[in-house]
Amino acid sequence: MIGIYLVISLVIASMLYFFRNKTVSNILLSCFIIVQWALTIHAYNNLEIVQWVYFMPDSISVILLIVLSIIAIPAFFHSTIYFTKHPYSPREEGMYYAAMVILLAALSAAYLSNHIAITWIFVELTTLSASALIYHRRNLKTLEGTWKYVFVCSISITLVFIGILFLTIAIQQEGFKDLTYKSLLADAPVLSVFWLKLAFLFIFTGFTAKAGLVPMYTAGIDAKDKAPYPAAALFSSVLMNVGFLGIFRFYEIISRTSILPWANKIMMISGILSIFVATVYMLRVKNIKRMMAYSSVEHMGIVVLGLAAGGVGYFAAILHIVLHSLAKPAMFFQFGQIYRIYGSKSVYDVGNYFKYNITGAIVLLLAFFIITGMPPSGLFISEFMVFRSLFEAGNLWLLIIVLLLLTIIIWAFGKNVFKMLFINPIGFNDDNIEKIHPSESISQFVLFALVIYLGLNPPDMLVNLINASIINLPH
Amino acid sequence: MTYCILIIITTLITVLLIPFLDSKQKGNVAVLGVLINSIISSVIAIQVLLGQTFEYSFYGGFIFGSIILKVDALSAWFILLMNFTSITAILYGVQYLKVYQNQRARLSMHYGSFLLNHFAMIGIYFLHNLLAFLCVWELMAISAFLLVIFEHHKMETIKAGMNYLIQSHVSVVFIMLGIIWVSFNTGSFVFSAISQYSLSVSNPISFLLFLCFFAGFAIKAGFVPFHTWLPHAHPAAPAHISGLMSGVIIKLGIYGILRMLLLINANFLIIGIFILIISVISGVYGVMLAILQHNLKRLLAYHSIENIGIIGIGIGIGCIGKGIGNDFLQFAGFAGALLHTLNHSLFKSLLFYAAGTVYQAVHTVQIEQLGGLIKKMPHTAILFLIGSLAICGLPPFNGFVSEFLIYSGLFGAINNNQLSFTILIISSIFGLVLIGGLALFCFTKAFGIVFLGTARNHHPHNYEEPGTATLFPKYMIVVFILVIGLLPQLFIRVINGPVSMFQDESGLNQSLPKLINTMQMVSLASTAILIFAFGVYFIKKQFTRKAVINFSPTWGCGYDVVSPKLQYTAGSYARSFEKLVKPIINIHKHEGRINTIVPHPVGFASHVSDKIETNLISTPIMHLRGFVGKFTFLQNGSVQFYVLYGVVFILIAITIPFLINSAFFIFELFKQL
Amino acid sequence: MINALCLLLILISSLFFSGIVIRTKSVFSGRKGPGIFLPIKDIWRLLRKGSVYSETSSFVFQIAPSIYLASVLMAILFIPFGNIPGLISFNGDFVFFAYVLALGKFFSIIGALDTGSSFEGMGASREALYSMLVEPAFFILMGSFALFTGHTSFAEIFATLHFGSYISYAIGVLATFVLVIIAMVENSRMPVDDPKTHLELTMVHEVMILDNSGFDLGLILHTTNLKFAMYGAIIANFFLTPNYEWYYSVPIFIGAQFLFAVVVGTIESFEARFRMNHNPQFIFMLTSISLLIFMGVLLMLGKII
Amino acid sequence: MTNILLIAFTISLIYIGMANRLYTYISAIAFQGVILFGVAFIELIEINTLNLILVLLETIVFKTILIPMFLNYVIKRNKITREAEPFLTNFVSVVIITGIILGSFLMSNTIHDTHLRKIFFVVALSALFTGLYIIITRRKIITHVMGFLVIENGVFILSLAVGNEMPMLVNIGILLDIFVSVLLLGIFVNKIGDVLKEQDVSQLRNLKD
Repeated sequence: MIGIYLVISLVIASMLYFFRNKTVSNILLSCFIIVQWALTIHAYNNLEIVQWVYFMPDSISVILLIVLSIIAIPAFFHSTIYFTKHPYSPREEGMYYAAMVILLAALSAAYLSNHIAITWIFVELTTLSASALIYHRRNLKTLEGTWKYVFVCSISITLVFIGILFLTIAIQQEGFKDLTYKSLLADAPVLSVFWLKLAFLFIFTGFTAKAGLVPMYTAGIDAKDKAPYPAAALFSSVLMNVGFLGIFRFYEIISRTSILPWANKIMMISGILSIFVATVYMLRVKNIKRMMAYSSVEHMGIVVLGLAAGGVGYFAAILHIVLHSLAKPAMFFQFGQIYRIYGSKSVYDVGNYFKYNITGAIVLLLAFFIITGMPPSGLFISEFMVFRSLFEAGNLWLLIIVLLLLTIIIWAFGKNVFKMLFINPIGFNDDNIEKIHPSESISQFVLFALVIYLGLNPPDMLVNLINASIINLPH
Repeated sequence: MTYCILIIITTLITVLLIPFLDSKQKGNVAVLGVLINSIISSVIAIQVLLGQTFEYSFYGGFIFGSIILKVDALSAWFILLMNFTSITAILYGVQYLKVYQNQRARLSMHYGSFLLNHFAMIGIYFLHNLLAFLCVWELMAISAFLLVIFEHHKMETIKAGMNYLIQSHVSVVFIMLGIIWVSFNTGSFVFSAISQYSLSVSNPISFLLFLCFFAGFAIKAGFVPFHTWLPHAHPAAPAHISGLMSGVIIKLGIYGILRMLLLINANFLIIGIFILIISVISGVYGVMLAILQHNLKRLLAYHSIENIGIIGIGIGIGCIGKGIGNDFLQFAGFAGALLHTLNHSLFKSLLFYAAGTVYQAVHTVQIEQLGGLIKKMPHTAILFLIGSLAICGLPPFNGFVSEFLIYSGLFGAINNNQLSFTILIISSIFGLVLIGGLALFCFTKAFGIVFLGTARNHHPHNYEEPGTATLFPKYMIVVFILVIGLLPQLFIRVINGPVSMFQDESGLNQSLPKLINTMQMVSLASTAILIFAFGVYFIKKQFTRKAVINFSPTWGCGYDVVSPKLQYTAGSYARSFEKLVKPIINIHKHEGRINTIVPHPVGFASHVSDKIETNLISTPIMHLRGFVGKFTFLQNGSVQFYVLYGVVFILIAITIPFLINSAFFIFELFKQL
Repeated sequence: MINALCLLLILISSLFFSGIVIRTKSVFSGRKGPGIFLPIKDIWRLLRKGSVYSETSSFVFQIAPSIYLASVLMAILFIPFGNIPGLISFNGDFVFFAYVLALGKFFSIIGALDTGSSFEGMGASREALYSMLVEPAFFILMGSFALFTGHTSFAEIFATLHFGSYISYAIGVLATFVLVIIAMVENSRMPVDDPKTHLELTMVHEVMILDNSGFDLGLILHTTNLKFAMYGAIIANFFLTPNYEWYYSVPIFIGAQFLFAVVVGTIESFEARFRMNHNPQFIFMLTSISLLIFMGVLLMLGKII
Repeated sequence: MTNILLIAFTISLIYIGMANRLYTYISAIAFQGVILFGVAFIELIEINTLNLILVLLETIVFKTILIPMFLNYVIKRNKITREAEPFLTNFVSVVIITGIILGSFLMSNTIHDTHLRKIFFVVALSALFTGLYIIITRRKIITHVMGFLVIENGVFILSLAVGNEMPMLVNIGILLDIFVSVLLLGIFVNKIGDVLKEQDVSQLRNLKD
């Protein structure tokens, strides 16, 4: 199935690039959605069955795949809106769609692959397609963003490769050859600690670029800022998830070995630093998109903390990833409407949104409460579990620091959001602003409803999947 | 159970319905929704107070575990007073918001969040599952925030709202810590888990746990030093919301504290002393600052802090009574606290509504600019007067009853065999008296300057008394105020239910009949006052029927050019007090001096700033921001640095262990030497 | 019905009180002085006069004096007579006593503010401040009696109050002193306020009633007398110990009242009025003294050795 | 033999460190390509021919000929000044690079591993960090690319170290190498060259907070 999927999506992508016609492209996109869902369902039904040697859907990948398939729909929907509102040459449009399809396909493949090297290849592929998306608006700024993204990602992907080499060295000592996660998990306990440490260090650092964590989070911010907002929505959700997945899979391996505490320390440091960086820039930035990007960094920090704290934190981390990658895109989609009204990304130029687009304003309000994790937002539940896991792990001080930083973030975030919502903007003439139809906000409402529902009362299917995906971690 | 579903359905329908109606209907629907929910919940509460039990439990899913819906006497009491104030608030609010007819979106948001708020508060009193409790708690906070920022075109309103939002989030954080603590040790979220846990650990630990929860709830209740959000939020909110917040929402904190007292069994003596001290401080500090405020609503906000202090004193001595096994003290304390909770919600909302009416009439609540309103708005003036008398705790109004309960508790307990408590009690008597005196000072100022004399600056347009619809809810409150003031014995009977929850079976209710007798005497005396007053006035009328009455300007000691400028201002009224308290309170003066031969117009202005806020909130935040600001070089836009971060991260991770090892090695070396 | 006796006596002695005070003062200043009944006659004349109301004032100004009087009358009902309780008596009635006086004060203050005159506002502010400062003294005093006797109502306290040891006498003296001064402050007499001064800026109580005239003024003046008599009664109660029959105690009561009046007169003739800004600390001094009393009680009960 | 080659490679790193002109960098990179060819030839002699050919193509054709030419072309086309313009003086660079080599050598000594030939590890690591160092300290974008190429060479050596059992990894390494180089240089030549005349990173510093 995965093979067919990859082929079809490749075909679709190329067709999207060559047939530059609205209806055709819409049909193609819907086809792709169908294929995507077909893949997802197929994967869900054939858990733990190796296909095509290098691919094997397991619980975590299925979870992320489902999230991706959910997000893909509104992403395409809003992309079409984007192209109706901002005219671009058909070539650019085709390029955009093709790149997006490739990105999604590469992500799905990266999720599903059961071989560390294959994962690596597809992650590399995501860099390529993502860079195409970032460079969609062809100007100096986007060029810079693209350049930085590509460069930093290449470095980090190289680091990952080096890490894999170290891992290989480690397993060669024991005379193994197989690099699939299954066998790695099996071999892990006997591997040489030294090489594993190096491997973990390099792989973790490498994947932080995708996952948006300290130290390599930097280029991701520019990417999310410069890409068109539907693409940015994907970047801040499913693309980050692939980084997380890379870390998670290797963490599973590490968790079988004696260096688990060390790895936990590394991850905790990275997590707390990410939250701190997010705080620093939440207080500073006035560019709405960048603000959202930094908030993603904060959430990934929370996730990693949960993972490092262990216990209930494992469950919380996965849940948080899921909820965050449902909630954040909604906010990005909302941003699209804001941009259409005010034609600016700066908080200074945006204001009294409540007056100009009431539905959107409600979405923004909800988005604020949900993304900052205030009850009854689902993110609150996962954060609560993360905090609890920190408490259980005995890192009370860390917990207190995190809570403090999160409070500051809420304050900074709120200040800007409410300014946008209620305070009149300076020098903004509100004649001939475009009326935005409420129907464009439906997808956001749906996503938020999903976040709340999944958080407060996760269905058994989700719970089982999550439990299954953390089965390899120590309990 | 069906009740709860009904409540949920009503809330959903109304909230979803409101945006699609026109402005008038919005209000009516909101009133309807609040009424329905209040009636349903009140029915439950009354049944419970009459001795039935209300407890349901259902499975709340993977996260929450079993959720218990339970109403006991305590929550029943709070539900009742909450419902009453909510009803008056919405009734008055609908009138208050008539001015904003044309802003439909605003109104929808406002009414919607009002209903949500009411719903959340009901939930808070119903739920006995910690996590669910936390959720509705935050829901309440958020909706209250949306209510506060009704006039959201003003920057300071948003600022005040944010301040409130953040502080209530901090309170959530504290409560959450407590919940994590408990659930980590017991693995369950039901309330009873707390008592299990606190039974299983030593006293100091459970005292710490209590402190954790107390901090959370104290922020909501506004105990000093957690009070700083009140003076900002109350003036910013529309009047009926200020009334609601000060009448009901801060009482949620009191409810939480009482609930924790029921659940946690630590050393009640320590807890009592702790609460007593903090409450006396809150009371005195609150009223001291209140006197120096020149903004009527801010003044009232500080008075809320003071009254929370009084309630706290009640709780404190109640706990002490529990601690030293003094039944009367315990009963009087808790009864006083609970009754004062009700009383405060009554007269404070009344005062805020009156202030709101003033605001809508003359578009300012700056005391220094007001005056002589009694001429054109006699009803409002009388209402405010009654509120002031009640809040000063003067007979025959309700404020006196609860304070009297607390006093009699204190005096009853003064004769115990531990010296330290005697000292403590006499000092809290001192504090309470001081609070009373200062309140009197403050409200003579507030009422006298705002409503009496003549206008201190020319009120632009001719305002007038609002219509019956606006006055009706206030008179509703007045009726209650008088009933409690004149017939306290009834309420003592009612309050026996919740209070007896705090008592252990042993010393149950010998003190009740005693107090009821006293209360009968009190009600007698209170009635007597009224009779005397009317009697004397009647005699006067009879006596001076034939006497000649004529009117002339106020006696100006020979200076007969009457001008409003000659009147005593609020500032000068408070001056004598201000001089006394200057050492403890920041008073900023801006004084213009005449330094030329031809004097130019000069002005004088003084305002008081909250010392605790400056030292506890503003300064630390400033430093924190300064510190955080030092790190803004990270995203400096140059790729080299971005790569560098990765390199540094790896290198540090590699080298640190080496360094540590070598350090250990050297350490060992020294050891061997 | 015997409970009404005290009320009756207070009412009677209130008629003479200020007369005696004035007479004492005139004697000390070597004048013959007016008759005892002069003040009462003045009040009676005032009661029958018409009155002039300020145009700025409202109904508050007209009802205030009545409520002021009513509050004092109400307070008097609580005063016991030796072992005979007052008309109304319950646990903690002195709290009610204090608060009902406060009610009267509240109205007199807002009555003053109602005229919108700067002088009366000034007086009101001072009055409010002083009564705020004086209340703690009274409460702590009663608190220490409650501690001493173990009862919390006027009647029971005075019924069981008996002096034994030396400390107790000291306490009694101190308590009397405190009560006397409280009475002076409450009625704004020397040394806190000088009713005979002619400069509005230095008045406290008189300046508040500048605009009252006719019946109201009469009420206010007589209320003052009543207050004096009331405090006199409280002081007298120190000396009415239960074991006397009423025909002994009535003369003692009268004597005490008389003595009190004379003392007031004496103080007023030999004491000069304080500067306004000295008043607060002077009044607060009462609180400290009553704290001393409290300590003394603790000593007597052997709680501090 | 391998060892000599690898030592030569290390020397080339130091040479880059002290180099001034961009052409020197390019020649050094080409030289490294040649060395890699040698090493690969010796190491991978026993693996199947297809892989071998691929590897040799990669080293000789791509690393040694194409990329240097490409770089030359870019420099000429965009009229980039010939100076490398480091932030730090060459002396410091040399010292630091030596330090890097020393450090990785010391680190390799802590490994108690009979299986791995440490020399590979040392050279690879030092190449990696030298490359990173060059990226960090040089001002021009093209020098970033060069630094990246040096890193790639290091990775290639490392993959050789493990490669003789696992040719797949080597191939992937090569894949990465070609792929990224093409991507970077592609962007470079097509776009940045058009938009920016002078390849100064400071002109690509608009995106910041």
